[in-house]
Amino acid sequence: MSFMLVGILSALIGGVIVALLPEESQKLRRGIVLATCLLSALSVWQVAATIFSKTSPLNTLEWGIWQFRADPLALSYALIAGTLWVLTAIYSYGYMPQDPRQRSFYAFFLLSMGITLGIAFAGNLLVLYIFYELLTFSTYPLVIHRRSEEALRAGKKYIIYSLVGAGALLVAIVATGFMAGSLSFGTGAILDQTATSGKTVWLLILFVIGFGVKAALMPLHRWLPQAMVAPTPVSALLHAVAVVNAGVFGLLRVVYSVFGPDLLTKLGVRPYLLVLASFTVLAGSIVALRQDVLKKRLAYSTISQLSYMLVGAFTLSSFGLSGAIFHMLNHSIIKITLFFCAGAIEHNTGKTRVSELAGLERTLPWTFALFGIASLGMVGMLPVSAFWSKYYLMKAGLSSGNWPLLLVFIISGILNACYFFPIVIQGFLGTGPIRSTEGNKETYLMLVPCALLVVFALVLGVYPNLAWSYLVDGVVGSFF
Amino acid sequence: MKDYILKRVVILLLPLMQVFGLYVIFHGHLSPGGGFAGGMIVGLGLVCYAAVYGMEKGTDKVPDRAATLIESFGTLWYGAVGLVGVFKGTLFLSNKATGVPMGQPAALLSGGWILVITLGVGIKVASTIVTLFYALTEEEES
Amino acid sequence: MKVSLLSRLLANYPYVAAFILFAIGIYGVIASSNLLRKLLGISIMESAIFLMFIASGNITGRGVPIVDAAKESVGYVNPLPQALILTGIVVGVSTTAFALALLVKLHKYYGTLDARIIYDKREADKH
Amino acid sequence: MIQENLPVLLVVTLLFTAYLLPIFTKRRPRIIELLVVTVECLILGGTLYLAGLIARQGRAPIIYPAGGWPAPWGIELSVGSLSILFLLMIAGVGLPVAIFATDGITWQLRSRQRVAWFFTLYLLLAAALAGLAVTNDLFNVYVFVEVATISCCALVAAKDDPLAIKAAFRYLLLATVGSGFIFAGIGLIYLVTGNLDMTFAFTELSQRAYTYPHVVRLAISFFVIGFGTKAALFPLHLWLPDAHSAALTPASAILSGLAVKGYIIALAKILYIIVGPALLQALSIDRILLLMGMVAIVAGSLLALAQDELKRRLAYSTVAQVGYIFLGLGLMNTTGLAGALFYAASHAIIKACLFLAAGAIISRTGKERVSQMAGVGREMPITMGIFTICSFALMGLPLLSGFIGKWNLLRGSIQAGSFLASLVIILGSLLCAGYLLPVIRTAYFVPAGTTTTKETSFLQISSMLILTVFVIVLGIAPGPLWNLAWQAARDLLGG
Repeated sequence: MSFMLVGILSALIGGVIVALLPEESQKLRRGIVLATCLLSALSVWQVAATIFSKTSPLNTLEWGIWQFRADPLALSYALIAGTLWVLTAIYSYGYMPQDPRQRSFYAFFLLSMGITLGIAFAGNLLVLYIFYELLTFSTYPLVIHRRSEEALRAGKKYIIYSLVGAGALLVAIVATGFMAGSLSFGTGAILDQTATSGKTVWLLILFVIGFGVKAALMPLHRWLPQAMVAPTPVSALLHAVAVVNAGVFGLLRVVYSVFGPDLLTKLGVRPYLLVLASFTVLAGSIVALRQDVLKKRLAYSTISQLSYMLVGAFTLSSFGLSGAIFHMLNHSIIKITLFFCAGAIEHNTGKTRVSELAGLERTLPWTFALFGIASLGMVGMLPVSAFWSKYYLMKAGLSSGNWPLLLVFIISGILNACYFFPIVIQGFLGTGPIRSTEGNKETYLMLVPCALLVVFALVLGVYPNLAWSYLVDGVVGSFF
Repeated sequence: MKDYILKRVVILLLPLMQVFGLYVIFHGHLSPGGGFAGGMIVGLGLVCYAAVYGMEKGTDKVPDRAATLIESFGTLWYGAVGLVGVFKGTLFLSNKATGVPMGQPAALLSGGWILVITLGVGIKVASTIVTLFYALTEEEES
Repeated sequence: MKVSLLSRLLANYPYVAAFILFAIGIYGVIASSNLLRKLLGISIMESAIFLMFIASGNITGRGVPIVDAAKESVGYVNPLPQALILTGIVVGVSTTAFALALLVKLHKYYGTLDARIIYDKREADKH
Repeated sequence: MIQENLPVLLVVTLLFTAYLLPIFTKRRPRIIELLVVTVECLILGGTLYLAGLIARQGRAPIIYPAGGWPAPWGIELSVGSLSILFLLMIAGVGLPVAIFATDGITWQLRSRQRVAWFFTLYLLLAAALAGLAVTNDLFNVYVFVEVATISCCALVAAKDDPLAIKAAFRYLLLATVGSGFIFAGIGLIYLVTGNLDMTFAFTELSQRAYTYPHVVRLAISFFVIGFGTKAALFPLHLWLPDAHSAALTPASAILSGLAVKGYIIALAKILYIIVGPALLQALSIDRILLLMGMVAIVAGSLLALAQDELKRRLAYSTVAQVGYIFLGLGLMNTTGLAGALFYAASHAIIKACLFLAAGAIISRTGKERVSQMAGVGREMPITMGIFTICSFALMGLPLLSGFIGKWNLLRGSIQAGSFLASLVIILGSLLCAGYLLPVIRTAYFVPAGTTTTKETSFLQISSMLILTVFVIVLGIAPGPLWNLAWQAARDLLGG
């Protein structure tokens, strides 16, 4: 039995067990959740260890149509998701204890984990589609967890966007199967490298719509800011890490495993794809400037940052791909920290708007400190790791002769600073009406995951090779 | 209904209708007609009786439940004759192959199972007509 | 051309009659709001089809399909359509009977057989 | 003895039992119910045995001349993969629905006598559908279609209330017009070919069709109109929503699930066996079927969206799903046709189960409208769970049986080069999500006041569970049934 399956199945089974437990048995549930998360994450690490130790460069599993495949690209997504899920579980123990619907929350939390790993390890387009579609339905109850009017409306929007995307994806997959005769990911691309007809372009458009919805590619992004009504662990995990990265991961698969860089170059679609992604980078940042609700600001920042990765992927160069992969890792770590901090602020003070944050550093010193460091990272400053990924993305822009991309990244970086620093400045220096005298209200359960993540981001910033030499080189090596 | 002429005429015609109906049923394999036509005539005779003499007298002669049971019985009869072929090791609705005496052509007792099956059809049709009539009038009266 | 069309129609008069009957039947179903008349229309339609089917079995100049040595020379008309139409008539009878039973019930519930009035009453019941 | 006669015995057993039941009107309904369930089990067993027999014979159809008279003189039964597929549908859906019906039908019908009649009609319908599956004779098709139609109408009328009677009459009226068209079509085919046996009619027709192209076209359009009326193809669906929503729950399930499919299978037989794929394409009938299917999918789904009554919504959904099957019939390639046949089977199971679940919900909680469903997820967790799984299957979510059908329809439409058809398939799925997800959402996630458990009885739950298990198993391991559908499509297309 492969550890891939252990990772997927243990989370799924754990989810079912949690669903069957009564609402009251909170301690048992917490134990099971943490244990299954850890088991899944460790299995993913185990798979990663065998792959990156070069003992076996590829790990596949096949049972009828059920093909699974652990290549470096799959692992880059699985490692991020698996590890962050454990931390989110710990964080949620601090965030959720008063919630009346924890059974449903944790059941779907675990199911989503298994499904996310399924997306990562999918060995062909059909399996990828199956898990991609399931992810929509397993995360829907998490999005509408509060059951308020607003939440239900957001959930409806989420479902509509996702289903439309999935529909486009299904047509694309069927057409791929018809054109190529196979759906399995291999060392090369699935599609015939000489199929440069109009049909291929339509196919690409369908794929981009299909995965673009989850990757919040503008104009398919509208569900994401609304989905921020979900509890913060959900927003953090699903809407900064798992769901949106599923879209990016899917597009990476499409670009490198289905079409292949050569075919895309021949089709001449690269400029259009780059313009689309660059537009999202800038527009997302600009809209983020105008958001007062902290989580929505983070959501638009996510939309913008996701397209950084897409720009990298669409340059079709090895620098771009390495930048994209590394940015996926860095963005996940940093954005989830930001969300965790925002959640902590909301949980402890009830404040959700940027304009209300003035002076809150006195009540939540550690939270704001961590938020500050993470913001630095998001803007792209040393010594936080995201500097390196942005550096490589720019390098990709230059080396592939698309110098305007450089401009896009620089402008976006400035915009990032414009919407992140005011938050931190407000928190530390603002003299708002509230000067709390209650002292420190932070809880370890929520603080420790953030701290761990920030430390990790800093370590990666100082020694990028830690991830680079294994993960990024592995992925790039498998496609170039 | 107090119409004297109608009652007399029906009582005179009824035996003729029944006998003619039976004749049509029994000569189904020799001449035009057969189970459906003959059964129809027999059934309509009974309907005439019930219509003219009133439902109560009609149901006295042929009770509703009896008509229903006979109706089922007619169909089962047909099915059973068909199944004879199956039990004899040949095909469903087989005639000669089941070993039934075929008789002289153009004689009344000829054609193997055809006569038997026609009888079943006649029974079924006659009783169906009666039940239909009962069903329709019953609904109207209640 | 006109003459030849007419003569063709005359030669195929049973089919023409069948089509006219069919049209009358359809008209009855569509035009009348009385459910009983609709039912009658359907019966007429069925008769049209019976007529067409039976006419298809006819071969001019041939005899009744009863084995008879005297008629061996002229041959017989096709008996199959007649046998089939007999079944068709049976089916028609059962449909009509069932529809009549339903009509009786409908009349019991609504006191009328006019489709429009029934519709109005149903709408009134809903609100 | 039994083995050689199995094709005819399946039909005869059902008919025989149907007429046996009135004898038990005065007895306890339990006897009748037991008899019906036993017979349904026998039919299932017989069909499975027959399927094995055909598989062992290299999938060649079994030809059975009734009364020993070979075609074209006698009536011929022909049991091939298509027949087996449809027989499996009849038995596989008929049995659970019968089990469901045994519970509570006496109470709903308010008299013992009517229970016997209800099951008589139920078995008659099953017998007629089985007859449609196995017959190879055009006139037989007509007779079985009529028996099926009358039993359907009577099943609707069995719930003796004004709405049901009105719906039944409307159904009968339109269905009889449909029968008229079918009969006329058969007459025209007979005029042209002089044969009623499908195989012989095909040989004759392929030679003569080009001499009488208008007559053949007329006959085909009569068939499409006639069977389209009975199968509720979009502009001809007017009777369906009333009839299927007004009927008793088991009747709705069997009508929406099976009866509609029976007519489609019969139409497929006539179009593909008698007319033949080549002629269909030459007369561009396939394009028309494709177009009508697409219109039906979109229009049926939109109409379903507008309904607030749960059973009406499901009924309109049937109109849309029938569109999928017609679309598949018009694709003219093996993948698409097999997809349509598989879709028909899976829709039969899913829609039957949805109607059963909806009926259970309505009878237990009294909530007939989607907007009232709040709290049902807590009141009837198992039933609602089943409803949810079947809804997901109908939407075409992966791992459930609906997906396999849709997937292959999509493959077929892309193979046929019809991008529009593939878009419509996806649009239909999305609209399906649009009209089914709100039910689930309201039932589970809209807060309701205090709720008490009102879960339905064990028998009803187990019957629905059987169907749900079919849905899941067919979704995960479609292998055997898919092979059957593929073989049936190959037979029909003459590959």
